[in-house]
Amino acid sequence: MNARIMDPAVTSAPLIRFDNVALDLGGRRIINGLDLELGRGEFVCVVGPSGCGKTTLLRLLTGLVQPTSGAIFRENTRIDGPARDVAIVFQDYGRALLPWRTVAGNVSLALEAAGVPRSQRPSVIQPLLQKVGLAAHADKYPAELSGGMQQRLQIARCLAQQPSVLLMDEPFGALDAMTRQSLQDELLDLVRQTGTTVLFITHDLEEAIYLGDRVLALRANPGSASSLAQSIPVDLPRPRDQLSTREHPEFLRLRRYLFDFIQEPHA
Amino acid sequence: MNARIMDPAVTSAPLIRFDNVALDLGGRRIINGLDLELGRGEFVCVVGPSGCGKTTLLRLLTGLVQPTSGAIFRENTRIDGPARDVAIVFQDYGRALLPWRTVAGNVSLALEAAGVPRSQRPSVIQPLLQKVGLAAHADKYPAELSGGMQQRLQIARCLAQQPSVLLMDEPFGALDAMTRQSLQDELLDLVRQTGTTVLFITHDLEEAIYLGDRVLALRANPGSASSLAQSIPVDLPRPRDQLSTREHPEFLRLRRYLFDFIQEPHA
Amino acid sequence: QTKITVGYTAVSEFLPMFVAKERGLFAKRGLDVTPQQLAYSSVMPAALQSGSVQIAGAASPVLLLANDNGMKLVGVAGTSVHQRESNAIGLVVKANGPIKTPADFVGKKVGVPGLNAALHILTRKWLDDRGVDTRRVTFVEAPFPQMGDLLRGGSIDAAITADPFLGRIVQSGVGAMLFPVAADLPAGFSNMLYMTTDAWEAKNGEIVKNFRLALQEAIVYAQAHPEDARADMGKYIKLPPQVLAALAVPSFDASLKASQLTFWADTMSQQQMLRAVPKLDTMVAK
Amino acid sequence: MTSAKPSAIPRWRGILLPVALLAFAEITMRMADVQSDTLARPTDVLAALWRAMQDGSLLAGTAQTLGNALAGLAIGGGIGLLAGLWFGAAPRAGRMAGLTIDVLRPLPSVALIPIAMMVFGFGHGLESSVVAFTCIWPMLAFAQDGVSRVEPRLFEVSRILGLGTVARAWKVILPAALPRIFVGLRLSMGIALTIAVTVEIVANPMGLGYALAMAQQGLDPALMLALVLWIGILGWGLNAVLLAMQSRLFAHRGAAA
Amino acid sequence: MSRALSSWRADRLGGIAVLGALVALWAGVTTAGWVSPVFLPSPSATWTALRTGMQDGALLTATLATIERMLIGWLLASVIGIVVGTAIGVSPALRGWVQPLLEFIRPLPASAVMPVAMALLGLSPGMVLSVIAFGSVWPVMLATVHGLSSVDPRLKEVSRVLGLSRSAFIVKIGWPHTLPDVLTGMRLSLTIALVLAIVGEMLASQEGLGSNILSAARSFRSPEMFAGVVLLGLIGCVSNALLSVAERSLGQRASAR
Ligand SMILES: Nc1ncnc2c1ncn2[C@@H]1O[C@H](COP(=O)(O)OP(=O)(O)OP(=O)(O)O)[C@@H](O)[C@H]1O
Ligand SMILES: Nc1ncnc2c1ncn2[C@@H]1O[C@H](COP(=O)(O)OP(=O)(O)OP(=O)(O)O)[C@@H](O)[C@H]1O
Ligand SMILES: [Mg+2]
Ligand SMILES: [Mg+2]
Repeated sequence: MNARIMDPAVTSAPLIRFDNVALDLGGRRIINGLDLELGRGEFVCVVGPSGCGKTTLLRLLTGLVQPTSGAIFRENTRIDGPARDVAIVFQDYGRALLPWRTVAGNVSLALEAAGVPRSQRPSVIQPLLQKVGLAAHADKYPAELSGGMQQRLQIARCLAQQPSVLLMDEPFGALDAMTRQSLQDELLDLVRQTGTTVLFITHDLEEAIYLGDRVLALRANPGSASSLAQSIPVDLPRPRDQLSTREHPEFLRLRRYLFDFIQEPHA
Repeated sequence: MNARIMDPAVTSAPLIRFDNVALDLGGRRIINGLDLELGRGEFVCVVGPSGCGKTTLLRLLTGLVQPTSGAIFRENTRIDGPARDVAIVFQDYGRALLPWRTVAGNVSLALEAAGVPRSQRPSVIQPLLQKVGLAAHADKYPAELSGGMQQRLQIARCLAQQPSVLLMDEPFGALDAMTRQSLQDELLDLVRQTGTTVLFITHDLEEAIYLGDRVLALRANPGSASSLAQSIPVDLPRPRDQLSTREHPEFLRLRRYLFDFIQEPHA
Repeated sequence: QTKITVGYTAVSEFLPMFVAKERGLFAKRGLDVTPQQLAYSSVMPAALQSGSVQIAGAASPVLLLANDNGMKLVGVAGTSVHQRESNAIGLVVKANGPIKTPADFVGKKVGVPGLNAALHILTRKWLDDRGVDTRRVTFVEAPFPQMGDLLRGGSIDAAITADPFLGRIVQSGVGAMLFPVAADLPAGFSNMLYMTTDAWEAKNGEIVKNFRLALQEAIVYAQAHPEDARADMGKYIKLPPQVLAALAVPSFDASLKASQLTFWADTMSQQQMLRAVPKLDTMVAK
Repeated sequence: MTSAKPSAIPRWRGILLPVALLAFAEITMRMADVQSDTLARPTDVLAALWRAMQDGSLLAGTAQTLGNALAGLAIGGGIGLLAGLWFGAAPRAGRMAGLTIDVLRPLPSVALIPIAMMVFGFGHGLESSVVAFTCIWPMLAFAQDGVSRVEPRLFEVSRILGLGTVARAWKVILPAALPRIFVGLRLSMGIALTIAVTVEIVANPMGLGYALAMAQQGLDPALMLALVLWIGILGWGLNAVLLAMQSRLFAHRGAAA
Repeated sequence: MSRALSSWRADRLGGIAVLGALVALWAGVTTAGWVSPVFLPSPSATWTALRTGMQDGALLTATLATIERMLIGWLLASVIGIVVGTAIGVSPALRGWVQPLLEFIRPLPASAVMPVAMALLGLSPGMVLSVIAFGSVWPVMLATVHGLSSVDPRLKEVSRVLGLSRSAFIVKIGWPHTLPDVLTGMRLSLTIALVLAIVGEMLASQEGLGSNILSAARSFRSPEMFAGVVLLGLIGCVSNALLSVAERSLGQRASAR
């Protein structure tokens, strides 16, 4: 499967390249020997056991943490800090919101950072809140929102950044199946329209297959092996559809494959 | 289906009874006309759209919030504050941990509250951490844990309370499929051994069916209707098994039923 | 009219200035004097230096100390000279307390209104003259109004104080004036004086002369009209009327001569307060 | 949820204790018939306060003292706040400055007043500069501490969004650290008033402190204590204003750490 | 690890450099003659005075006396501040009763309180200690109250659900959370205690640095006075360094948030 990474179509112009990246945290090796390339506009999903380093991988990509060894490149320049067009949906959504700003104010923050004039902000904020289903709650404060609503608010703020790289850490984890499906489709729409590159962490294997062009499986405690256990291409037609795609034989095959894959130990 | 609530076998000795409970938050009605009974040792799962009031329902049961009207009884005495044998796994796991205590220390807190002598605590903490897969991380601080690890830590602390009523708010939301399944089975084991009554919020319909004796579906914006849209009994044999139960025809039927149910609007 | 501000503290030594101001004796000489009361005379040098006041009234030792430490100040006029028959100052001891003779002061606490200020120096001198080792006496800074309470409470055993506080302490029975120190000190030294910086004096010699002349005229007026003078003082020193009426008035002398400072120079040198031998001639304006 | 806000507590309860203390003082002083130049009966004190209010001297003195205290607070508090934000956000700068701060902080006003007087002479400058110097430290300490305790995730959010330094300080760091900054502000406010009055007592002939020193030297303990009482009332009022601001500002901080 | 260590050392050196720059500024101001040496002596004159004072031992004794007074007053203030602050912090009822009184006496300047304290307590060392404690209790108290009120509501719920008693809540959740605030408060208190120790010594003529500074100031001996001031800075600096060490060992755990 690793052959896929070497696929010339992708390598010809990789947007992001991990070059033998390793990271230690608290004296332990969390990420090891990671070689990875993400193509422009690619939608890559990441799965792996709890505590295996998925969040850490995302943080490396933001430039918030620097690798202990190896390097990460974006368009051949080394990533050494956050860039404004790389957005991240944090896993701990509650912490990432400004408690003293309303729902609208939290989204506005991204626009303020981008220098959008005050008069134009409402016209951006309103449709975004609509999209994530918070339009009726624009004047609430984060403490008055349910967990899922906070999570959606964070997503809205990230979208307001109009990122060209979108990093999402279990963004739909606190959402019910219905809301989740509609946001999945919103996301796919957005990606199709804007060509955004997405790295998407999820524990829901079906979600990973439904959304991704590729699914990366990470292994915990890599030891001397690479953190990347598997890279599984998803050859499902786009645009995808909640009903037909999920019934597609390839979907079912991949689901089984992935399920079996994570069942076996990868020490 | 509501007939089930009136089922004499359950009503004969309901452990907990909601009597026409309503709750307003921020000037809005969140929970309305809730009549509900939980039998002793019953495992009840709650599903519903994001922001519909699931968390609020759990908080009512802890006694942390009081209903605006109506009353909640436990063994015929009104619940007017937290009791030590009612444990709750909060949805925002990160905020519910003491950042200055290690993993072991956080679990210890519950034992200290219950007056367990210092010498006996390690013998309780160690197996619990084992159970949630954190034994190797006993000396870490919450900030050094991944999201899923924090969530499991909170579960361990709740179990240390040895509760007779266990309230769980999306307790496995941040866990990968494997870890989740093993914890589901741990939980079922525990409930079978101790007869704990469980109210379990989840967005994963399969999880709800796999675990529960009954699945409650809540509706958002109840208006003048009751918050409780449906109460669906789960007639699957116990002990349950990840493979056979999930392939049981009744499981598949319920899954379909529930999925269809939440698809239709319930205004 | 030249505007000048003169700093003073709440003592009757400054009566001539108040009279000169109220009776127009400054104005007659082209001076528009604004008396400015300050709580402590220790800030006078800084006030002079910053130009907040042009002339400051303070006890004579301030002049010597400032000059000794490199700040060039000159005395421009005197207020009064010491008279042995004056009983405006005195050492009061706790009534029925342990102090009966000068030797009893050893190991005791004595309140002085300001450390290293005039009354402190005089007390030390007085004790020295009586053979008491002043290093074994503890001196405590205590504002005049609090001396009575401190004596009563036993925090201090004795205090050097001045009118009107002296009278109040004795009359309330808290303390007894055992030693009218004034009688034991040589007459003729300058009590308090008006001073300014040498730079200002050099530029404003005329003003200084007029200031002194006005004070001299005011002294003559005050001797002729004691009640009016006291009334003038009441406008600048706020005191209860009965206290004001009982206030002892020293004998004034506006002319300031270097010889009036010799006593201080000797005493302070003796007490090792000065590092250099003071050049008294340069410290007095012509 | 139902934890009482300050406004939910009946106001009169807080008044009760001081009134009881005053009544106690009045009774003991009447019984012991104290004659003193520093103590006076509460009733005499209140009478003196009333007189001072009527002849306008209290108002004028209050305006001067408050003006100086607030000006000093604004300058010193501002410096402390900026430095605190900076040192909090850049711990290395904070560590470098730490030594100097620790050395400067205990500089007593006796050393400062003559120097300030050199520069400014009597008046507003002298007083507000000394006040400013002392107000720097509590503000700095609490601002620095407040910033260093801001949820680290919020720093990351502001970096990810690409907020500029000023925007980051103004929109994220400052609001997040605000509750602690308010503690610093309330402390500084009390200190500002304290120092303003002290400077007036010792050196600066204006305001309430000067009036207090004059009353003391003029053998009027009733007026002196009336002024002390009034200073207490002023401080209490200022603090009440700050608390009111605080509860308005932080009304929605349910989830704020 | 070693990189962190060497950067620590770099910061330490940087801190000394900043302090050196300050001393250089001081030297510059005095050689340029902007301020009369009567009020601001040159660093070298101060150094000479410091050396002579230390050689004859009197200065050292005075310094030790001041340090002792400062420490006792500070400990007193810290204990009172934490105890009262905790009581107010966890009990809204108590807050209603006593907070207004506390807010009233907080802004009273020591120099205004001192005459009353002297009249009541005399010039005893106890009076000085109580004035020190009175003045330096506020940072600790306010910080404690704030710290307790800023405990995450979720943690308060956790403690209720676990059935922690109120005292267990204070010890296991309230104080650990509040620790950094309290330490900041104590750090401020320490310098206030130092300043008040010397003010108290000045006003009550207890032996110590304060009396030394005062008597030097009264004799216009600015080098001796600034020798005292430098010693104050040194005490402030050393005590803060010790506090930091204590803080780091205590806060090792808390910092892991
Ligand atoms: N600051 C830190 N210090 C020490 N160890 C850390 C730190 N942060 C994370 N770790 C460790 O790194 C590992 C990976 O953490 P990470 O958050 O990336 O996991 P994850 O894959 O996102 O897990 P989850 O699905 O539970 O969120 C964990 O074992 C964690 O204990
Ligand atoms: N303190 C509050 N003030 C006002 N409204 C609130 C408050 N807390 C919750 N709400 C509202 O109550 C509703 C229910 O919230 P709750 O947290 O119970 O939802 P939930 O079902 O748990 O949702 P989720 O699945 O997203 O966690 C939400 O619409 C929320 O906006
Ligand atoms: Mg994670
Ligand atoms: Mg919820």
